[in-house]
Amino acid sequence: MDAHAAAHPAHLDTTTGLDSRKLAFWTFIGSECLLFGTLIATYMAYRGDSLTGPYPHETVLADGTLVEGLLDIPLTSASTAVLLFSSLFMVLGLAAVQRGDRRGSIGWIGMTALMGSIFLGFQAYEFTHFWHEGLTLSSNLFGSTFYTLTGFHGAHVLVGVIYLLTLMILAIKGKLGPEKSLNVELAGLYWHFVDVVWVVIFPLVYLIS
Amino acid sequence: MATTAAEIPVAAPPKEETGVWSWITTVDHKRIGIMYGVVAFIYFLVGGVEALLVRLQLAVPNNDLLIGDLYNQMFTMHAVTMVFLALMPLTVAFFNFIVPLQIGARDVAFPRLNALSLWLIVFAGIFINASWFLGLVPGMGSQAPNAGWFAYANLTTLPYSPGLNMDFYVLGLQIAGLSSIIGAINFIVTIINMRAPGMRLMRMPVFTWMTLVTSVLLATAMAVLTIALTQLMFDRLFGSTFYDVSKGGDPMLWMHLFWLFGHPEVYILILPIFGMVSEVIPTFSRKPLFGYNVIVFSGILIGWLGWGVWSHHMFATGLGPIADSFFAVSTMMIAIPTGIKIFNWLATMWGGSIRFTTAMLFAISFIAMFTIGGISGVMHAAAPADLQQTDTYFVVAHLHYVFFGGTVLGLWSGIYYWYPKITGRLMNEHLGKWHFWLTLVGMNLTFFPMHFLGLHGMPRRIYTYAEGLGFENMNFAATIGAFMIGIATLIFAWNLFRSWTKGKLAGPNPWGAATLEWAMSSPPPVYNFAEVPIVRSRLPLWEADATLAEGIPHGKADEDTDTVTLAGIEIGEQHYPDDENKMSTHDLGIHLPPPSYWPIILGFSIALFFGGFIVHWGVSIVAALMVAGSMFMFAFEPGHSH
Amino acid sequence: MTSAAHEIEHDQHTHPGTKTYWIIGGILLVITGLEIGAYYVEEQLGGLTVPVILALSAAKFVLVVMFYMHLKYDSKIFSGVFLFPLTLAALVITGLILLYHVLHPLR
Amino acid sequence: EHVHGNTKLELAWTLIPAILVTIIAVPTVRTIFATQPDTPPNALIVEAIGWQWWWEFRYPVNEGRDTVVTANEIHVAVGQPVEVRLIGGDVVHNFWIPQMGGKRYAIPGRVNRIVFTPSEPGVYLGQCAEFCGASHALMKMRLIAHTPGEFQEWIANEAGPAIDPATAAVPADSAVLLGKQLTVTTCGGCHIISGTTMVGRTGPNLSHFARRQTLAAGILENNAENLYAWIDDPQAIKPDALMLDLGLPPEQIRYIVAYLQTLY
Ligand code: HEA
Ligand code: HEA
Ligand code: HEC
Ligand code: CUA
Ligand SMILES: [Cu+2]
Repeated sequence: MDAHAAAHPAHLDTTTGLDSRKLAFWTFIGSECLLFGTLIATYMAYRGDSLTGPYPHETVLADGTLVEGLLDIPLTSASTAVLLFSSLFMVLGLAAVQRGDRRGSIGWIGMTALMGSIFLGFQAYEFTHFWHEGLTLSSNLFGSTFYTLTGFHGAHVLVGVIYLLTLMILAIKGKLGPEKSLNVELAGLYWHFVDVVWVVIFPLVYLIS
Repeated sequence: MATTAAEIPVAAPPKEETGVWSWITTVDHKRIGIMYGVVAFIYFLVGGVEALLVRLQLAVPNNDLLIGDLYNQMFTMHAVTMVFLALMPLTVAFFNFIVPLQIGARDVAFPRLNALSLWLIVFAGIFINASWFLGLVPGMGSQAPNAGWFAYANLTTLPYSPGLNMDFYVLGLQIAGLSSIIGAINFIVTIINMRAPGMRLMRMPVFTWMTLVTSVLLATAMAVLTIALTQLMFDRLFGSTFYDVSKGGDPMLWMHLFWLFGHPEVYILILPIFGMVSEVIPTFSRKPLFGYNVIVFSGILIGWLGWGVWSHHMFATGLGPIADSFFAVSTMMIAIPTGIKIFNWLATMWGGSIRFTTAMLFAISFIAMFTIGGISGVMHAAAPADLQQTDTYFVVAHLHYVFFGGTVLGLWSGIYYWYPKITGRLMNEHLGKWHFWLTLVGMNLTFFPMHFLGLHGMPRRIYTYAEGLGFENMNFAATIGAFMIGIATLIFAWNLFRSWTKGKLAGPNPWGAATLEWAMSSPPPVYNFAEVPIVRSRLPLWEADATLAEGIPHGKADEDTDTVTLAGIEIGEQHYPDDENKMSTHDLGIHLPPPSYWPIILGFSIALFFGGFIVHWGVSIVAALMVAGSMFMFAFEPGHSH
Repeated sequence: MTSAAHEIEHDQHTHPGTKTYWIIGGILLVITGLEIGAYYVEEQLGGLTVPVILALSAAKFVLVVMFYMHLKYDSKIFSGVFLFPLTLAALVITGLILLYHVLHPLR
Repeated sequence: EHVHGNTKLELAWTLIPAILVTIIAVPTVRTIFATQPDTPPNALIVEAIGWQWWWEFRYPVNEGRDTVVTANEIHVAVGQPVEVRLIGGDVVHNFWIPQMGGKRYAIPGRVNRIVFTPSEPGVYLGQCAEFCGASHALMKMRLIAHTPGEFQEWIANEAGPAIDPATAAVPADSAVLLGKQLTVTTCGGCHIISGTTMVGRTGPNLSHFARRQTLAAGILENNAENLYAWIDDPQAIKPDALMLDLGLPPEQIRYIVAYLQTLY
């Protein structure tokens, strides 16, 4: 053992002392940056280029009439706050797991998943509402870029919720002790990243008109 | 994960399994590397046969071998096969086999994900090529992708490409892209995290360095392609309007996104080669690489600059003078770091005692041919001149000088160089020389005249040309040249095949090379290093002994006994002078991850998911469930770290 | 698994505690409120609206990444593998905005 | 001995390419700006629309009229600058007449421009250079540079209505009259011949078709034999061509050919 410690000053098993899975997650998140970056770039390039409505924001048509925008800022503000809270609960969940606090782990991770689900609920509501207002994937550029961008994000949230529920089940079974806290940390990284993507989408799509 | 488990007392290293099933379930980076190589080489032959058919059609004017759409399928599949199914996987084969050995690791960081990458690319290849075989279905023609390798929208949207052709392209590349991203993440982590003690970043072999840079490009650029493909796929399948002009969609967005991926992609195909020749040239010049630091940094710089030049493929699209100027100048700037590399390789050879092995010949010819391709690239970068050159055979000449004269020649060099490490046997040098000279002459005969064809006004991607325009002779010469490459490739294939069992035994370090992979037996044992080496210099096999011998020592192969010595010491049993700092074998049980069949099942499910969009959406739903299920099994499989 | 144990030890003396998390959460909420506020007083802010909203969301981004994702306390290598692609993504977005909305000679 | 590098050398071969690149870059940027000028004041403006797999040309856009519509042959006068406005009718095409300078894409939803000034009268070959589908190889065109006088004559004739065999100075034979009838009824959905009831814009305008040197986007000489073959089976000549194979009986095709050949 002593020889090991000498040869690997930081950790036993990797050159840098960093956990390989954590490094992989960060690298993956880096790759996701370009995935969402390209979606956002497309949204921004096509911004305001829809030939027909429905439009995201209040728009004055060529003939001078004013049409309402589709986006519902108060509603989305609420769902944005929900997602922010989920990030807070996520770190609290991680702290609970690290403490070995089983009830805390179950509770906070569960709450995070719940917040994610509520966000998805908001999004499902928003999508159906827009759909009824006549915005489909094929109605105009706004429809295509909006549904693709927020849909990709929503799909990530969905995966995250499933991921968190899996961890919650492990916690309930008592299989998520402090020695497994890395698993929660990784889920957290993913979750926060998805949150942070929303932090970018929200102003670009909803607030800036 | 792989190099620990000191608690488990394992006496004997695990025996190597044999049989087909052991290959299908293997997670050993060396076997995965070999499979990558074999599959990719087969696809090289397929892409080559497609090229030969293209050349046959163009051999004489007004030919009628492949007319219209069939020709278009042929050249598109030639390019798609060569780029995505042959050359990229071939470089990945080397990442797999060589990089863990070079950094003294027992395997890659995530062996099962590595296997997943392999199976994904295998299925992607099968999927894309299945489009040919729809021609066998009565009443249906072959449905291979037919809009060129960059598949410009809106030609590729449903109204203008109603067949399945572009669905195969879009979905197939999605699978291939996934394979690349997963593989890239794996290699980034491996290189950062799995290096042997003492293998500092600036001691890493250049090939490992370039693998790292390439992987970063892959992990980022492929994500851009993924989204572009998704948009096109949504347009085709779900009626979105990204490229629907009647709804305001802009075909130029596709061009931007494709080339945002496409230009980093061409560097993805050349940077690993820069790494390979940086190993080959010093070895056969018996001199350390000249300007190691500069070579590494210029490689990083090329990767970075490569992101800021994409619109040089779009000079004729009317971006306006400001954008044109920006992209022209940024493109030209890449000539500087690339030139630096070229000069450093030349300086490495300067004054060295050069051995003209086949590997070295290919490496030297790589420098020459790539420089020609690079110079024609700079000619393209001069935007006003490019307005004449673009979309003509001049571009075809440029791209083959860099792809064939660059990537392929470099890969062949790498194969001759590392083949003995991989198989334990040397390739036949006599056949190798034939292969080399035929390839070199053949490629110049094929591709050099294309410069002039382009300047004389022959557009690319035309299935026929009229008589009397002055294109006849050069096209005929190109076709002859292509068949010379064909013959050379057959010789090569035979050499590869025969040397596997009949080649001369190589021993650990037949070339007297300096890097770690040569410190072990050939082929290496499953567990690679019996004990994790401690690295003290950039050229461990040369400089460990530098104190013992004058100047730079180099390995000598003893023809009779098949042993190799370096400055009087057998390299296989190479020991470092200060043994006490080293972990001893007794402490170290070797724990290798068990084989797993989840990679191939997961890979198949993913491919099936995408394939379902062509067959029936129900298939995709079932496949999605399979993906989810096998991901859980994958994640919770015993014997692997979670 | 020793490494996991080590990880915890490591975590405890470098990562912020739950109190910090709550405080950051509060700040995030306030900034979000400001963002939305900026949207409603767009008329008054005029040309400043966009920069203000972007600056506020950038602040949120940084807070989440630094504290909730621990980048501030973690190895520089993680920052590297994240920030490089992030920069690229930002450049890609900026590039396309420039090409489409500033240089756009034809549209 | 141990040579790992040499700072002076490294510096030298960084600087040399850097200088070379500068030497190339400066004139490149200059030329980029010089070759994308504003519309010259006296320019002839021609609209070029790329279709799978032929070119439509419309003149003169700058006089507020859109009277002359022709295909596959762009007529210009020497000495007068020409600005071609490029539009993609269906997919992306690329306008290229090598001797008139570089290429420009014709992109759907956008208008591109290219400016050149022909100096010598003559016929210049050109083609579509961007891959645009099955018959991209057969999407050619030619530029015909006239002396100014000749050009005026040409455009005046183009602007007039198509010759009507019924009222022509030289009385036409019955084949031509029959041919006109057939053409108007069977081809009118896709082609236009001015002065008739034909309305189609899917195919090239045929009002003065007989004056064209070539047929089907520059791939065949415009003569009776080729015209017959084209109408008989367009796809045999041009794979996947978008003109319908109407399956007309041979004598009808011959009548049509006879009529089309009168359209000066
Ligand atoms: C391995 C792949 C690879 C590589 C490495 C390169 C390298 C370069 N390429 Fe190439 N390129 C392709 C693959 C590649 N390319 C492909 C496939 C296409 C066509 C795609 C398609 O349309 O299908 C293409 C097309 C292409 C175009 C678009 C042409 C067109 O369609 O109109 C341009 C334009 O600028 C270009 C430029 C360059 C430049 C400047 C480099 C530089 O990186 C080259 C730098 C190297 C050197 C310059 C040589 C060594 C340097 C010296 C010895 C120093 C001294 C020299 C000088 C100062 C000049 N390339
Ligand atoms: C990526 C690498 C790559 C490689 C290695 C090659 C290799 C070759 N290419 Fe390719 N090519 C491209 C990438 C590549 N190409 C790309 C990207 C395009 C652009 C496509 C587009 O426009 O979209 C292109 C386009 C292209 C064209 C232009 C088509 C057109 O515009 O209409 C031509 C024409 O001659 C051509 C020819 C060749 C030839 C002769 C080879 C030769 O070097 C091939 C040599 C190999 C062989 C000859 C195989 C030998 C094997 C046998 C003979 C074995 C047979 C045996 C068995 C069945 C077991 N290529
Ligand atoms: C479905 C629509 C369609 C119909 C019906 C049709 N054409 Fe065409 N025609 C086209 C198109 C499209 C082209 C351009 C083809 C190309 O060059 O790729 C064309 C080209 C031509 C040309 C060549 C024009 C040139 O300048 O090169 C002639 C002549 C012609 N058609 C005559 C006819 C005649 C005569 C008929 C009726 C018997 C007819 N066409 C019916 C669509 C049609
Ligand atoms: Cu039109 Cu090619
Ligand atoms: Cu490029």
